[in-house]
Amino acid sequence: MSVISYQEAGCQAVAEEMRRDPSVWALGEDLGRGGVFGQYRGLIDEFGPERIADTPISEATIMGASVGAALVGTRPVVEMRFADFALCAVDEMVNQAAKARFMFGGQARVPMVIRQPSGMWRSSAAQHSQSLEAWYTHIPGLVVAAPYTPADNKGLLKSAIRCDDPVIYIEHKDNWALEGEVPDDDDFLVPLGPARLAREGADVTLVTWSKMVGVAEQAAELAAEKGIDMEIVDLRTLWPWDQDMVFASVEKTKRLMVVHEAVQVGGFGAEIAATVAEHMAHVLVAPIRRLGAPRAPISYAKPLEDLLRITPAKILATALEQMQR
Amino acid sequence: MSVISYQEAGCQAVAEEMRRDPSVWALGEDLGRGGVFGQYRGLIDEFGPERIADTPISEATIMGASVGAALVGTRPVVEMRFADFALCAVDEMVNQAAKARFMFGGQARVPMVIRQPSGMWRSSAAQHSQSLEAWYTHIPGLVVAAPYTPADNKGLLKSAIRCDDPVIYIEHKDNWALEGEVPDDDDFLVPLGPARLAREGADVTLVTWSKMVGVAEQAAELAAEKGIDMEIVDLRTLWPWDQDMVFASVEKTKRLMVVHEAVQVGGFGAEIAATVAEHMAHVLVAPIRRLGAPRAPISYAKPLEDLLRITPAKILATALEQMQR
Amino acid sequence: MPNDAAHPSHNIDRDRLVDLYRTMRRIRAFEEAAEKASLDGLVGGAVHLSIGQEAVAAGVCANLRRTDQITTTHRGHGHCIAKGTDPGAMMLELFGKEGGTCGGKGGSMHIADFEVGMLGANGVVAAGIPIAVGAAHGAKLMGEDKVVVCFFGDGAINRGPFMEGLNWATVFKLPVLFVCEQNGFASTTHSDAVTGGGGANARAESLGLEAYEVDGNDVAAVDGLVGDLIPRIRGGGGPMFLSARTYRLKGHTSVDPALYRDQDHAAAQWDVDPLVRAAGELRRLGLADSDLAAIDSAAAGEMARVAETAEAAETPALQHAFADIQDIGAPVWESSS
Amino acid sequence: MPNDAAHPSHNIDRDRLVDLYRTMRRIRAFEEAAEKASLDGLVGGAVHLSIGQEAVAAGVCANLRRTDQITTTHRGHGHCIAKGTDPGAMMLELFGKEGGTCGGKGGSMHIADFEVGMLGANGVVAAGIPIAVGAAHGAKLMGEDKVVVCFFGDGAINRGPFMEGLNWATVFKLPVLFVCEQNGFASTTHSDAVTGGGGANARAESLGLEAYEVDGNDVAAVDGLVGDLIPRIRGGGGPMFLSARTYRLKGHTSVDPALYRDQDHAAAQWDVDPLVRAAGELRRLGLADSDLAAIDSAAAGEMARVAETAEAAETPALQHAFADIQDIGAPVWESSS
Ligand SMILES: Cc1ncc(C[n+]2csc(CCOP(=O)(O)OP(=O)(O)O)c2C)c(N)n1
Ligand SMILES: Cc1ncc(C[n+]2csc(CCOP(=O)(O)OP(=O)(O)O)c2C)c(N)n1
Ligand SMILES: [Mg+2]
Ligand SMILES: [Mg+2]
Repeated sequence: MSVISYQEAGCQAVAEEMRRDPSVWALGEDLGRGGVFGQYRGLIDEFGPERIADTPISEATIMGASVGAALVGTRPVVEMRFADFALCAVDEMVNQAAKARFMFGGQARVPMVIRQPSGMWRSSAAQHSQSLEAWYTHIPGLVVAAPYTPADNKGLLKSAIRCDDPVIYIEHKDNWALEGEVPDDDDFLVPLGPARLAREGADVTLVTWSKMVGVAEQAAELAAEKGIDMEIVDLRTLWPWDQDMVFASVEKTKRLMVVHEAVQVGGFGAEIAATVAEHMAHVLVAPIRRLGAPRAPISYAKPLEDLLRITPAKILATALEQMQR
Repeated sequence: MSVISYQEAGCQAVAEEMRRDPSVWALGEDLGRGGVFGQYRGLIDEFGPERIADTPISEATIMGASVGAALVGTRPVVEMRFADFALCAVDEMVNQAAKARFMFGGQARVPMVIRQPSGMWRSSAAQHSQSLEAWYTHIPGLVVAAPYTPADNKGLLKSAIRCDDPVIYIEHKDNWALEGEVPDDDDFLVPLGPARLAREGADVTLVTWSKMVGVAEQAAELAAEKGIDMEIVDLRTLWPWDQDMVFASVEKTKRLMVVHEAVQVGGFGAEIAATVAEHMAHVLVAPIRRLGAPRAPISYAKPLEDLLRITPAKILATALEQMQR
Repeated sequence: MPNDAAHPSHNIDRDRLVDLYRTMRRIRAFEEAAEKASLDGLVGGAVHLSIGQEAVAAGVCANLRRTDQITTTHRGHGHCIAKGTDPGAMMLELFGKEGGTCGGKGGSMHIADFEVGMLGANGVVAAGIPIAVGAAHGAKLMGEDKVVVCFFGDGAINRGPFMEGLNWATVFKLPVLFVCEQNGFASTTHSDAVTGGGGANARAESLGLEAYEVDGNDVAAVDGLVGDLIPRIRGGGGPMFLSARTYRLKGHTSVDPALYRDQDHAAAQWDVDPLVRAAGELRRLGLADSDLAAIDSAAAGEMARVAETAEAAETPALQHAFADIQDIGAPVWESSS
Repeated sequence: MPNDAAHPSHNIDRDRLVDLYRTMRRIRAFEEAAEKASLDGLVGGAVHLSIGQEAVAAGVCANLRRTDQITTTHRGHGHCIAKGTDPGAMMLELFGKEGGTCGGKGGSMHIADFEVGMLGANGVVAAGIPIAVGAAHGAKLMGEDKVVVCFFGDGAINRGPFMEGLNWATVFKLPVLFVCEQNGFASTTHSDAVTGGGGANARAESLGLEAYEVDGNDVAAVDGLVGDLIPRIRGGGGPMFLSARTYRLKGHTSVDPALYRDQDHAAAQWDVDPLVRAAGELRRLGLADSDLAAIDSAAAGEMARVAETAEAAETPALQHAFADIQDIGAPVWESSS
């Protein structure tokens, strides 16, 4: 175990997998200088410019070439820099990467990881702050991961690199500096799929992922002071998501809140809420609640940007309301 | 009133609005020959090649140039040919069209209509069959419409062209030939927003849109034979959606089923189901049900393609199950 | 920049031309059978015929090894056959039947055959370009000795990935031959009307590629020129570009009568049909009419049989609709559903 | 193709050069104030400085009418000021304050000022290209007499929309001047290292545009050349292309020390700073040092004041976070939430 940052954890994951498997490589803009967030720092020294490839500003071809390179047996780690820029490469992600295995009748696989730094961070405004994970959960053929802890960022990224299908890998920009204990073991993997019980509690189930796990943890402290014992499920992987853990938790607490930074309308919280409503309506003692952002582009000015954030206070208010029932 | 097809209705809408407002124009590939589905048939004769503009195969720039042209005061009708190809222009739709008004502090407007023929149609396989309306409902700044009847296709398209914000306009490819009564009146408009009560019923509320309205109507016939009286809400506009009509219907029937052709996971049905679960759990006597496609790319072979379709039988089975409660 | 090297047909060895002719004839026969099946309603999805363009497919692929790879487009039957894909499996695919190249899940626009280096047709114009470039990039990283040929149409050169992909190939010095089939049309639109500047080759040259032009209806010329280029690319000469002037003798799809074309001009193009030209050349080289007829009828027979077989074949087992999506998180097939 | 027309500085009228110098100095002073505010933590979002590139903005925009329009990029302060945007409103925008060009909702990367024809900066590289082209397309459809200038960097020429947009401008014969600021870098990457072939101008020419090069640090040269081009574009001469060789004297953003550059080379570039050069030229033309100093201190004073004002200004009323999204279906602001 070492205490390292989320960013270093991601960097280690790539390094270890590149050492282990010569077919793994990374590509994107400015990777040679460590990537915009330092998440490739030093890798070029060990692996050279062929395997840590600086690309032109050509998102469509960064993505499309990775599909081709994956089809012939390499394992590209695709850096999109900001999730927003992946929108320049959607045909390649959705029509090509996600569908090639199926359309070609299983003849080929598309093992690629698409790293998409997401979320609000330092007044980045409408084109550099989006959280679009819900989109990818809707697309057959894609795995979607969104880790919160440094350990998960290492273990899930390693699993994503070993995965034979395309993985949308969402790192939250506000998490880069977050520190935590991370196993040093080269073989430390966190499997894609299972959620992590971030906090055990008896009264309300809060399902969330990515940066919002930390916000939920703060909210749980506040709630505890009010005598409310929140259980927090950190999904980690959004597709497939851990229905078993969520259902078991809701069975226990009889209350569900889903929290995410993304816009609430059409967010992935709707899928979880709908699924629980379909299957567990009989156990619920309070209505399900979703907390997501208003359907508004993200403002630059901090007080306006902050308005779109889910805060511990909002979560607490929702929990208090649910406990009225 | 005349009986015309869904396709002709769309064509009429464009023609009437172009006559009315010289700033309206249409652009896309092959529009001069009427568009791939005939939805611009004859328009070039009346309006000439400047206003019915044949473009290069440059989806990103068809979309991006339309944003520019809208910002300076024209009203482009953007033809994407297949909704799948709009994936080549997502930055332009989502980062530009949807956000410009807001990011620029309201200085400018982006009045454009983005026509996206969608859905399964004649063994078109994985890259020509997608229904991605849910994506656009998640994006602040976009209006989303998906008409079913020929009359709605005329009236909503006219409203979309007059709308000062970007409208994602989803026409179902399997609807082109559908005929129906359509008002001849040049000023016939169907407002964006309100749903249409396609069938009144007392027992189960079925919320749907686009081609699935017809399937739901067939299901309602079958259900009626079993003594079940289904109410069908044709949303027509997905964002904003008519929560009032849906809530009122659920209040009456106490049962909700949401049906769409798109993949169920992360589909717009989740939003409706979640919203109803949040606000109306107390009135429901049966669990909410969603019927959408399995999370699978769409197969070419017809029997496999058909497996992904929602059928009247599936709807009926769900209604029967809901009536057990 | 090199250009338009002269490769007169009469330099070609007769046996080689016979082989090329046979390939072209098999492509033609395949597509005639596919066209008929489509018009008869036996093929569900769209079918884009390359009738008239066979010399490009045959002439290019004759110079590739089995381990070399290609990507193609919606109009890719010819490239597949020329690269070695079994027409039987292709026809099953068009019919949406079990045993199709993609198990019936892809159809005409998604034929792929990785065994022979056919990395996939594509339903999205120009989408194959970055994929081809990436396949070459992957091969280079793995130290494999491979050339990738990327086929696309004259309409595709107006999509961004065309430029991005060519630039990428130059920057990373990848072993790719880009082949632009200039058939004059992009769907119902004249390609020229929506293409600014000097066209494909000018763009390619501006991006640092050697760019060549060839009469794409002269199979010997295509073969000869590509025969020069491929070894140079294989030897590390970097990506190269080839424009092949040809003509789409049929409509955009099998059901398109293509009335938007000058009908006289279109009719006249049948006179320079690459098969007619190659047959003429073979006769000049002394091949007997009976030998030509034998090739023709063998091809027709083969393709009639594959169409018959395809018609009679079973549709895929339903559970394949749920197979090969992804290892985790795929829907579970339930026979009851 | 025409190229590199000689426009020696000494042909320029002194008064005009004084105006250009003043514009450049105001841009410089604005950005120095912005840089300081950013380093002091007063500006929240990313700030991309065009220090060293002011001659392009000044020289191009001096030839535009108020009704002409421009689009720019993440590095667009200079273009905005040169086109007439009020630096006070711009600084308020950087500070995220009420009264900013976008009401504080956009920040540095999204400044727009439609009143003066500034159609928006952009946070997405190359995204302004199709928008500029569309603005010109719209003007043409409406019969308006307008030129659109589209500014972008040398990194942007590798994105697909660059090619698509230029092709579009040629095909529809639109009145656009594309201006590529060749500052040598795309973020931390040397642009040359990821750009194949002959670069921006070769690409533009292949797409049918007349393409010119200019010393982008020589404001008189830029002004002279653009002064020739704009009337030709306005007169229906079709789209044209201009590459301006310049240098980004600062890092990619205000917080980037740019250690990835050859530090000696970078330091030497300050000697050919366009302001230094224009000042030298003005002195040669007889302008007194005191006159130059007066311009400099007026600019510094102006920008110090706008920064002070911006610091003191109010943040936007919260309800603006919910305003100007869309007419129907926007979230409703509730002061309690
Ligand atoms: C991105 C995209 N836009 C539009 C289409 C529709 N489409 C299919 S083929 C075609 C014409 C392509 O022309 P070209 O590249 O010359 O190929 P050809 O059909 O002539 O072989 C078009 C527009 C598509 N498949 N993909
Ligand atoms: C599509 C996209 N990809 C990547 C980025 C990140 N990015 C911002 S500026 C920049 C470099 C742009 O270089 P250039 O076009 O030369 O402009 P300059 O910064 O030199 O003015 C990059 C890569 C982006 N904003 N948009
Ligand atoms: Mg063509
Ligand atoms: Mg640059």
